[in-house]
Amino acid sequence: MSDRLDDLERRIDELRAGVRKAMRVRDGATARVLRAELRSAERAWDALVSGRPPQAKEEPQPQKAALVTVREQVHQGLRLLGAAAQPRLIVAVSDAFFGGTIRSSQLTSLRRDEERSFRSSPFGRPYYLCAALTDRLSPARGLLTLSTWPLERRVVGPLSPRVDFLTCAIATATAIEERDSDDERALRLLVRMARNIPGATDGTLGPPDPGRVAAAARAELLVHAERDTRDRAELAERATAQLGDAARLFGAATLSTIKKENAK
Amino acid sequence: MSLLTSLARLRALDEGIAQPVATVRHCHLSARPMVFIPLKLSGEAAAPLAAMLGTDRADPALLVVTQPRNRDLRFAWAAQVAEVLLPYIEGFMNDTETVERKNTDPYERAIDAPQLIVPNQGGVAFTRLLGRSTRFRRTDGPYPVPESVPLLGRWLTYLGERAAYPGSSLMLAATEELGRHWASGQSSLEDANLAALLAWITTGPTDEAEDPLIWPPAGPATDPGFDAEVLAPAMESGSAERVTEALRTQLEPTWRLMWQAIDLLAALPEGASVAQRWEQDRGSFSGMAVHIAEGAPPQARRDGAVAAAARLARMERAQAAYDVQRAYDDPLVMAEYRLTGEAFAGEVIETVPDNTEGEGRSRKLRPLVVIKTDDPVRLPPGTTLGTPQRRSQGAELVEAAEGLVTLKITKGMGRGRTAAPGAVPEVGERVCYTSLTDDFQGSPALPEPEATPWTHGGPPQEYVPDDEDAQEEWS
Amino acid sequence: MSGLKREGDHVHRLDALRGTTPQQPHDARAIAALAANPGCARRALMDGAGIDKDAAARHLGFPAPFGQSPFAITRGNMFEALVKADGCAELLRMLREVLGLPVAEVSYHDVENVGAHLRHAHTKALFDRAAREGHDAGTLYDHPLLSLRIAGHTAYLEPDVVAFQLGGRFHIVEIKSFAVIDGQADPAAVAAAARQAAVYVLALRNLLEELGHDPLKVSHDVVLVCPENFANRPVATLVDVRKQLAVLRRQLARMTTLDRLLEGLPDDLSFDLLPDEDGRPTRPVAELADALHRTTARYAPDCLSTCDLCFFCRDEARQEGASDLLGRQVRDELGGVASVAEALGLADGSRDPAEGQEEIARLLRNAERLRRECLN
Amino acid sequence: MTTEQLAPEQVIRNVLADLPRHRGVVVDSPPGAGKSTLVVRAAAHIAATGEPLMIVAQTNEQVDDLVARISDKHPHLTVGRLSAGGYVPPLRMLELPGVRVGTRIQDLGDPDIVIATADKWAWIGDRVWPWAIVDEAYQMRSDKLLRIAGLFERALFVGDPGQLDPFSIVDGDRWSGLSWDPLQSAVSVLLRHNPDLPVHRLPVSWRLPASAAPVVSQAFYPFTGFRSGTNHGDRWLELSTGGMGTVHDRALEEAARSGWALLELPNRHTVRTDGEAVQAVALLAERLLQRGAVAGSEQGERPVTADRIAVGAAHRDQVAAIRAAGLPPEITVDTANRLQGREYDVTIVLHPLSGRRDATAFHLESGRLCVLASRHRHACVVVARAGIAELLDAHPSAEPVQLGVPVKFPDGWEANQSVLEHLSRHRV
Repeated sequence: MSDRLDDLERRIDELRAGVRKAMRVRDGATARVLRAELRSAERAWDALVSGRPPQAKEEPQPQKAALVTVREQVHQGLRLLGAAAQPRLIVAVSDAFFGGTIRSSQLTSLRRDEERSFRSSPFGRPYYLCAALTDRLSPARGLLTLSTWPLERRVVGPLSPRVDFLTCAIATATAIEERDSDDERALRLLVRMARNIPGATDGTLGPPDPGRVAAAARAELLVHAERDTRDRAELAERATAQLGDAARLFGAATLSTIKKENAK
Repeated sequence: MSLLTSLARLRALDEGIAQPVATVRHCHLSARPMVFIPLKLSGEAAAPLAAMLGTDRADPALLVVTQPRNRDLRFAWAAQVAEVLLPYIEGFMNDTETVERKNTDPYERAIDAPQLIVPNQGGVAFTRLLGRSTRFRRTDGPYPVPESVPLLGRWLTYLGERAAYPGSSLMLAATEELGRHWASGQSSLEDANLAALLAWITTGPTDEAEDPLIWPPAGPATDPGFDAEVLAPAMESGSAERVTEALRTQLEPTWRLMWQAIDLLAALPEGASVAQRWEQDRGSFSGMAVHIAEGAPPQARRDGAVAAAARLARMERAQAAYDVQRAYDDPLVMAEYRLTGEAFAGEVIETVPDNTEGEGRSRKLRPLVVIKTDDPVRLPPGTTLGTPQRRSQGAELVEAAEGLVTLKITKGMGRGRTAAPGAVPEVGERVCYTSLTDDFQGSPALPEPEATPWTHGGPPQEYVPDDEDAQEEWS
Repeated sequence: MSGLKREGDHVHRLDALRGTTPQQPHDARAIAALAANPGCARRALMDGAGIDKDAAARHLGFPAPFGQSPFAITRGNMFEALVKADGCAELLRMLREVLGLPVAEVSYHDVENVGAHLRHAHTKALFDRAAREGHDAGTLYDHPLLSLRIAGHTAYLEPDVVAFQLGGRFHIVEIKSFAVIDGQADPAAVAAAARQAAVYVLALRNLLEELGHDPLKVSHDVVLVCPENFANRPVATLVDVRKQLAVLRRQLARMTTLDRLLEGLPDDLSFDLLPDEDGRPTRPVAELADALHRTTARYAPDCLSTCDLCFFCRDEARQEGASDLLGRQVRDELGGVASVAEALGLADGSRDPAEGQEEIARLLRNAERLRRECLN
Repeated sequence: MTTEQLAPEQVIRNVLADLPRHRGVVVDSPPGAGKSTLVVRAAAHIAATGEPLMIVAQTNEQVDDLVARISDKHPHLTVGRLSAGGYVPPLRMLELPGVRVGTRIQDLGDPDIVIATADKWAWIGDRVWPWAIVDEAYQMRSDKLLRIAGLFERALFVGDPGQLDPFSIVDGDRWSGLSWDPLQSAVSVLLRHNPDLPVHRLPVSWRLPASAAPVVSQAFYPFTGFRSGTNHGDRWLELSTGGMGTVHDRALEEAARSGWALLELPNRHTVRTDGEAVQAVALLAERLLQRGAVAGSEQGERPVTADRIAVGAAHRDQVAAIRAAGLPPEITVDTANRLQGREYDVTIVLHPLSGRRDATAFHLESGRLCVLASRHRHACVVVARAGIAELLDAHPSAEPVQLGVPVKFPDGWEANQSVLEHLSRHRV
């Protein structure tokens, strides 16, 4: 056993050296081959040390996920926030309020799946997780929205990122108040948001008062609301006028993407 | 660096082996040094990755953070480091000697003191950062840590600052000390690579020293290739053993180098003033121990106006003394001053031991000594001189011309009408005199911090480590 | 314009030097690095010709010792994402603190919303409008695409963000993931960031000038955003890059006056790597090495942290037994003496000082005498 | 002419007027702009109010010089000269009316004005003066100010921002960015904590001739600037005996004619104590004496005697080498640091970058060149090897940047460039 281990270790060292040499001269091909061998050797080593049979690393599958799908958890998150949001925020909310189990990485493919499903059977589902639309009506990178929202809420003008952030902050604060949650994760999320809203904290480091956060956010929201509403209305109009159903939900392809499409 | 050192480097380059630039050891070397090799996670300010440390070359402790981005694991690691370092440090506190002082109370000074040795300046800086990131932590409140952690932080901070104190040996960087004693045939930049420098000193230069596959970097930064190909996968695999083993491969070679460096330094005879400087280190160490025992707050984030000025004065004083002492202890260092004409050595060819100056009561004994030297003397008449051969002696240059220097001895030749035996060098004796002298007057008092004047922002608010310090979230 | 014509000529010559090798685009880091060792003709020529020094070094068998850890890269991206998250919430907070940005100023334009080929034009349009209409036009501009003329070629640059603040002044925002601890950061890292930011400032100033606006609308104070202490929380510091700007202008001016260097070159000289279809260099190594050796380098140990070719040039210096190996200071102390053997010869008297070497010889002999005396 | 002189007079009035209004007043004084005159004026002005005044200078020479000036201009004032134990006062001072020298305040009686070096003041305690004048405040390290600031209620700080910054033998990075960084100059720390103190500028240099003021002003005071108090023609330098057409003679003639000369030696990398350059410097000084230079100015006409000539260099070993080249002892030979605040008719300068292959921050420090190029009333002759332009051109710029440390201008590189460009027009 132990000499088996020694052999493995020697082999692993050789392979590692090989890979690093290859990388130093940027010989990707060789590196890839060696890496593959290296991984299996390493798995074998792990197995020997831990006495487990070698196996590919499997994702821990928490039972909760079985009950609520990723899709549904994102839906919950967005419903609570009530504005276009980035995956990391959605994850944080789902984690803080719904004991969520999703990770940002799982959301990347989501939008494409939704679009595919929509195109195969339009409006076949009660709701779709879809894109926010830029001033070019193209999908805004890394922003998720709900198909059930009015277009005005799903387009982003210049002020919208800030407005949406404030909206999300208000929603989070309110949610904490309603549940009067003292959940560590929820409070940490609120702290993160609060310190970026003028007047939301009283300067101390303790958890901020949700009421105060919401009030502060509303106060700043007032400053931007009028102009943002105008911009969004105008964008929404254009979207309605220019886009078909699918594009309205998932965004119009930009010139470059169209090019790519044609290239295929 | 002087032409003398440059010449040594040229010689080293030519002969393919490092050349001595010192004839004695200028740092204290503990009988039981604590070797400490920290590694940090690339891209993070002070995220510890691992450390190999210990006082027994045969049995180093390897402490690893298997998931460096996990705050709890980091503090757990800091606690483990504390378990090794604190007992070592505290081990020196109890053996003390009582030191009497003029017009103030006597104090207790440790007989011996801890000595932390890291591979390079990077190691020192990282130690200071570790200290900074742990000394303010609280054992209660939001992100509680084990009691030992903030205490460790204060000691690491202390040692890290002491490393910047001229002539102190409480914390040494191996490459620095080696570089102080040997000149390699490479640039001082390249000397920062421990493996390379040691190769120059022992076997001669080798490009292997720059191959991270053969000699992993001595830290605190790891080799990017290692990060990408070994460490990252190991972390993903979630196997603690694998991460640990991976890091062991990066630390063990350096561990061996460190002890090799220590042996090399130990082989040199100790300089005459080293013990005296170590005594100050011991005093400082005891002072710190008392400071902590009395429950003083952790070191402030940065020096206040008064603290800064006080520290600067201490450091300048120490630097000046260190330079002089090194020259007095070591002819090869003194040679640097002989080269620039601030010192000269030669043979005594004539003396007038009973020469006097002044008349009647003001009549003073001023023995004259004439020295023949090959050194270019660039000292004006009247310059005060000292000599390594008779450290208590004071002299004054009378004139220097055509390789002949006349000087008169002004102090340290005894009270009597004639010079005390041995006070005046004999004809034929080889002597060295220099304008470098170690008589500095103390620096004048500074205001109390609470009396900081308006020119410097007025009295600072009392420093209390606040929650911010303690709760600073670690990511 | 004779100036243009001249530029044209030497651009032609530089392209010839590069041959079939595709032009290596200058990014901000590369441009900032032009000042690293201006005295080095080899480097100036390769940069001017737009040769990928890293590729060349690898092909020559002297791969550069640089590399970035995946951890550092991830950390960098994570931090940038954090700063820009939630409509740049963190960034707005800092701009409000540091520059007194009014609460109303929050509008955000992501230039990347348009296809890559349109980005530069779109950037121009946006800044033109911003410069004309003042603060109503916009506050934050993400992923703008700027450009700068380097030795006759256009280099495209992507600053992390550009903040535009009331008072009609643009500020470059530079997001870096090295930590600012108790108000201080690694001075070398800050300097690098400042040099890089200076490139953006200059590019943006040029852009405004082209558009007929006052270039000084771009502030020389850049906003440096770094993680504070040991937390992930970003903190902003203003950094005055006037000195870096001055240096940059000097270097760009030198780039357009490579003529002096080019004139000295043999006509058949070429740095061509002869890349095959998948970009791998096929030029015989010896031949390429020989070509490089025909240009004069100015190696100094500092190159080890600034130039991809450092190991190649260090090796060359070793072959020549040049005292440059030991560093600029040693080189200067040796006065005119460039070679190790020569210096040692003068020291031990085995070589007579050439005209003008008398003093250094005297000093070296004296030093040698002292060393011998002390060592035995 | 008179109108030109009015302006500085006005500045001085404004300074005096500001004194009672602010806790501190700063006066920037370019080379030879009448700093000492201002100090003496202010001293008398304050003494006239009957309130005691302390004056702080940096060196014993500066202190002695001020004592002499004050008792010369205001013999009725009583002045106490505090000194350290070892100090031997020059005889002339002991003869001055109303001046007493002592090592303790008590020894001085109760004079109107007490003068000492900053180092000496640091040992004085338990008394507070309503007024202080700090001279050469830009050369004073802020930790020295910290030691003595408790001694006075309000102070006038006078100094030349263009000269060398204070330095330390230890590395001070740990304090950089702190508003009270002990290695910063007294003035910069003072102003960082009291940003609204008034800062006045003396606009006219009485020392630098019309040929020099614009050059120095543009290179080293790019933002503030100053002008010469004299016009072209007000100052002249004449070599009474004819030359022999040697480069040295021609250099001196060029200097006499234009106020500047660059004696350029062939391009070569040399050791610091470049024999040829040292020889050239020595020869120039010697020839200058031999040719019986006569300087004429608003102060009348006088021969340029050895004590009116200074030779400046960057390093101590260079100074030693030049001394060793056998100059008359009356000629001052010294490093930039020690030439600060001094004035001569003609200066001969060994360029800090001469014969070097690379420049270090030390050699590029603008203050160093500024001191060397601004000590003269009539002419400055610079000795340098060719190739400095190339050196500057090849200079790598990778200076580290400390957060929170205000950028210092002028940039040494630019300043060197600008001076060199001017000198090239006076090359022989």
